[in-house]
Amino acid sequence: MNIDLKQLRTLLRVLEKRNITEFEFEDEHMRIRLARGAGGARVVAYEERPEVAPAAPPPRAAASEGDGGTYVTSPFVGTFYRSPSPDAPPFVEVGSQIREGQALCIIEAMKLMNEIEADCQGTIVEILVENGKPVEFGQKLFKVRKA
Amino acid sequence: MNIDLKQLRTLLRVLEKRNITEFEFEDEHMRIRLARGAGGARVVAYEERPEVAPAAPPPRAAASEGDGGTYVTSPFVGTFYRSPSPDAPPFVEVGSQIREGQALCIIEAMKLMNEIEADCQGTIVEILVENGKPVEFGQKLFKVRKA
Amino acid sequence: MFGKILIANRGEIAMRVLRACRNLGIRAVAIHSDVDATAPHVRFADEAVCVGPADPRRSYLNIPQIIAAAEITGADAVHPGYGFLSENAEFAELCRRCGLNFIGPTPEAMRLWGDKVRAREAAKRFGLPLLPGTTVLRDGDDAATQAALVGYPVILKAAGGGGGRGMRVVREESEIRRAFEMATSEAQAGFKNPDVYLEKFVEEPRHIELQVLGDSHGHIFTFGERECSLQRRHQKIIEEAPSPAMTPDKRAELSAACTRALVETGYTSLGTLEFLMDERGNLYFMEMNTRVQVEHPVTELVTGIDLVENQIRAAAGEALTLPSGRALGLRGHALECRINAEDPRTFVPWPGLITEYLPPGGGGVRVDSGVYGGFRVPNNYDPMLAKVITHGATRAEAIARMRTALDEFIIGGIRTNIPLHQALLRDPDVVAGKMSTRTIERLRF
Amino acid sequence: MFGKILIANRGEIAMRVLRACRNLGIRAVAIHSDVDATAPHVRFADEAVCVGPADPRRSYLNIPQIIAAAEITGADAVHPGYGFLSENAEFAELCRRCGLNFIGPTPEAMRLWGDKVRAREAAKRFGLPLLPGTTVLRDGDDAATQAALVGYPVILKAAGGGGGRGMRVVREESEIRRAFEMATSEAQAGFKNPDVYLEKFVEEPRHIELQVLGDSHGHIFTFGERECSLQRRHQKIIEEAPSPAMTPDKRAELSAACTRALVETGYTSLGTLEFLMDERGNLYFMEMNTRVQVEHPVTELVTGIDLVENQIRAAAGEALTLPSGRALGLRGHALECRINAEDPRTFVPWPGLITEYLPPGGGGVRVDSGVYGGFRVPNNYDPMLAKVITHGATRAEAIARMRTALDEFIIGGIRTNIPLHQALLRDPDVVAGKMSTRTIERLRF
Repeated sequence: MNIDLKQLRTLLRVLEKRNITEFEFEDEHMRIRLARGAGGARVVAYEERPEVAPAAPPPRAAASEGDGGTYVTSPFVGTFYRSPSPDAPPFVEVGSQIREGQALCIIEAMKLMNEIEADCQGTIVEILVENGKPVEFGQKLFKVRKA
Repeated sequence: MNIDLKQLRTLLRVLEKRNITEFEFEDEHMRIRLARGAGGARVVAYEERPEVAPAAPPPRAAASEGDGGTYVTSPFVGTFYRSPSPDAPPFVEVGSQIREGQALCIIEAMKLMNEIEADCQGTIVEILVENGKPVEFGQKLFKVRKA
Repeated sequence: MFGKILIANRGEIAMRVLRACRNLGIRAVAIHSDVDATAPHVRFADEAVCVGPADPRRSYLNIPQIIAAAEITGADAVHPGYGFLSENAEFAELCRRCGLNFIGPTPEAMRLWGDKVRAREAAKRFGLPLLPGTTVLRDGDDAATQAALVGYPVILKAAGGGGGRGMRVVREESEIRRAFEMATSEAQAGFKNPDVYLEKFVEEPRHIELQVLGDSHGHIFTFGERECSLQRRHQKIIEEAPSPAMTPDKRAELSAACTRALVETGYTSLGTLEFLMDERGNLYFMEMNTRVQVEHPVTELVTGIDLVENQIRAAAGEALTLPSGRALGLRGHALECRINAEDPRTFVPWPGLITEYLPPGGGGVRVDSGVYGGFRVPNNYDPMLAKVITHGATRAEAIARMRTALDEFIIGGIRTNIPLHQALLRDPDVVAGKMSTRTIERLRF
Repeated sequence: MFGKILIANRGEIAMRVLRACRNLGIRAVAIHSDVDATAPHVRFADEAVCVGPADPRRSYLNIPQIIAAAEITGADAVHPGYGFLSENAEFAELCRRCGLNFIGPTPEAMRLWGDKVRAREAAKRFGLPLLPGTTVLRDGDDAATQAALVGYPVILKAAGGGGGRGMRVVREESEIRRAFEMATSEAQAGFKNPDVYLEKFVEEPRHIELQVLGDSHGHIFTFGERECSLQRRHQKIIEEAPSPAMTPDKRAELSAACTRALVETGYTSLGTLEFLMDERGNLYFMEMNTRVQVEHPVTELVTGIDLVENQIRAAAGEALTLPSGRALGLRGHALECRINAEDPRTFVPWPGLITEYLPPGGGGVRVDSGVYGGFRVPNNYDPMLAKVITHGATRAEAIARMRTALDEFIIGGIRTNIPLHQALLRDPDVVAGKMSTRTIERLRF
């Protein structure tokens, strides 16, 4: 149930370049409709097809910009863990160099351990949630300086 | 039930000159308490003595300033008449020169005809209420250019 | 029925009367002072007339202006609400002389019940229970003699007044003469009437009152009691119906006694007989209010009867047919909290701009409000902003709903007494229904 | 009883459930999408968890996120409200597997009553009256044969759906095959289920529904009917209780029949059986909703029973003791107007910033609202902002109070359907209680 933001961004860039003002796409997984006006692109309708057992790829944390830094935010509601198991060392520390696709933390939800991967390259500036604490959707987890 | 504004103004001027900051006065008709601060005089309490049959002097309309003119406003709720009786000519017309104490109109309330007097000298610029129409407290009746 | 009613009041009670007019299909005229030009009752009325400046003596109490406002708008009746001119027999009389229907009892009934000594005498004549007490006292010596007969503690009261002014508790004979002199001068200063009488003083009384309604066809209806023991400085804060201290038998007995008294005196409008209940549950008549009461909604909720609409019907000469006394079938329990613009601990009034306003909602919650977000509460009038009234199948349910409602109520920009209400509804004595008029002074929160 | 309930919804119904939790002393967790961070249910809940972005498929319908929110907050039960996941048997099942109490019926009951064809079969088995009709149609020829037996006009309906999608009225045989094809593909597109059946079509039906409640101890309670005939595009706009078209005998008969059916199938929660009433007053079972209904407050007002609190009690395993059927003693009449953010004539949704908001108050007026002044109504969800519910001793009184309340309701900055409600309450047919589901389409104002 996660929209692929990277793919969407690429799509928007293409539409912009070609000066396309409306776009519709539908396949067995999703339906998307976009309209672009003076104010830039706007998603008009976005409807995912219900799937019985979604074979989701490992989630990428969405990076959001704000107050001078880039943040890795939680794509899930759940419990935040900094290491893969209680005795293991944390995935990352402040100062760690990270590359795209690298595991940063685990969010446990419904007894499932979801590894959260970085979607950019850079350095961890701050870790914003304590180990073992609950997090909600969109909550800032890490502050990152992009490389 | 009308405070004598002229008397009050005189009182305020006297207090100002003498730099009096508080003033109380009481007689069988009224009780008044004034306090003056940086922002000028302020009436703190004003209490009229109930009277069975108030022998009120003819009411003076209060003049209020606003949007570049001076207005004569109604001290009463009632019906506005421009002339003393249906066949008589109006008290004033646009352009009439008025002097202090001159009758400007009648406000009828509770079957009583109350003559409204001017409280300044000047010229009638505009008549703002139609003959025979109801008026409320504070409603603008005449626009006046002060002499 | 009337075609147009002038509402000679402001705030929530003006809104209350306005709603009754709407529901009955009657046009409504609001009056207002100049600082109230944007008040809710002005916004919602069919017509509005400014009758004077902020000072209530020159606007809401300004009889000639108000009658003139009725004349210019063609109103055929005046509803006085509570406070202001509602118990002014001269105003009622003047309305009558000007051909306006005053929505209230006759001036004669207002005079009878408005004078505490005459009211006590009438009550005695018609068999209502009275606290041991006296008529007007001649002097300090008379006071001492009478107090000895009644037994200390006693309370001295002004014959012409109310609201706590001129009242003095005396616990022993050595204090009585000096207390009499002070009560007399307070009565003179406060009510222009030096008459003082005395009564047996009850240390921890409950305040119980009976809602009645008469019409001009000789009918008297009683709608059960309210308990208003939770008071601060003699002003009611929380009221409820029925009283946890009453029983059906006691209610029936009280209703029958009051009905007799009012049938005899020919009462023709809405009224409330106030009683004091001592620690043993005995009831004593205190006074009668000849107008709609702030706390009337709790009775409306448990009886399902619209008191203000019926008050208007009675004033218009209709013969009412309503359940009364034992036939009422009281349903559930209702509670009212008066929300005042004041500091919840010191009770200092707190007028000002309401920056945000969101009244509570949901089931069993009624809000009667006289303000809105963006309204500036003037400092010239009563600090009551709104009333929250909750109804439940039981007292516990009404309390639970009131707690929920108070937690929801958002009033930004000024202080209110909501924290006092929240503390009262957590107090074990209040929750258990064991209140007296002295509960609030002992509350710490 | 539960210690903490997660409310898997938004808007006024989230507020409704929240109030029930407060009154029962249960802590409440709100969930919300990121655009709803300042919504009222978030402000008033004890805790709130953001579960996804504005798109409801990724937030309010996002099952894993919602269950995770219950886990991290330690909630022991989930209330689904209406809409969203409230009739999703898989969600109910998953809650059960995760050790969460789903406040609703069993997944089995949800599946039985959620499938219109199975529900019709069950209703038939237990003796509920049904419109002449069929099970799933094989093809166009089958449709033609069956329609001839039932008699034209007929209506084709999707077995898996509701809300008007996949419905088609057919008035003569020449249209039936083409209509069947279209209904089938609409059903496939709308509900992923091409099954279609047909029924006798009633030209001017009334919509009548019965409120029921079961507990896990085998009790079934019925709380009388509601009439919801005033609909626009198959969506209810004004509802009332009781129905002007019902009689005590008819109500008792319907209640007894429904009680039998639900005792037999072992129903254990709140539910509503919807019926169509033809021009001669015959009732026909249409479907059952296995959740709380938008219009439940009208039943609460005439019965004095809090349906949501009792739904929660039943889910917690309590054995309920409530009046039911003939023992109810319905009191007065109640009306509900759904206030939507939409153009009152075109029904185009009108989300946006609410610049001023002042709900109506006073006696007999209940407001269940999901917005406030300064809140931006998102364009992602249902346009319903609030419900105004009025109660009166008679239908006329409830209507008068509703008119007064609607005139008072201030919602600035967006368009609402208040003018439509005002027009409906002036319509002579509506005032006389003569409505059908087609009244609104003929209204001009």
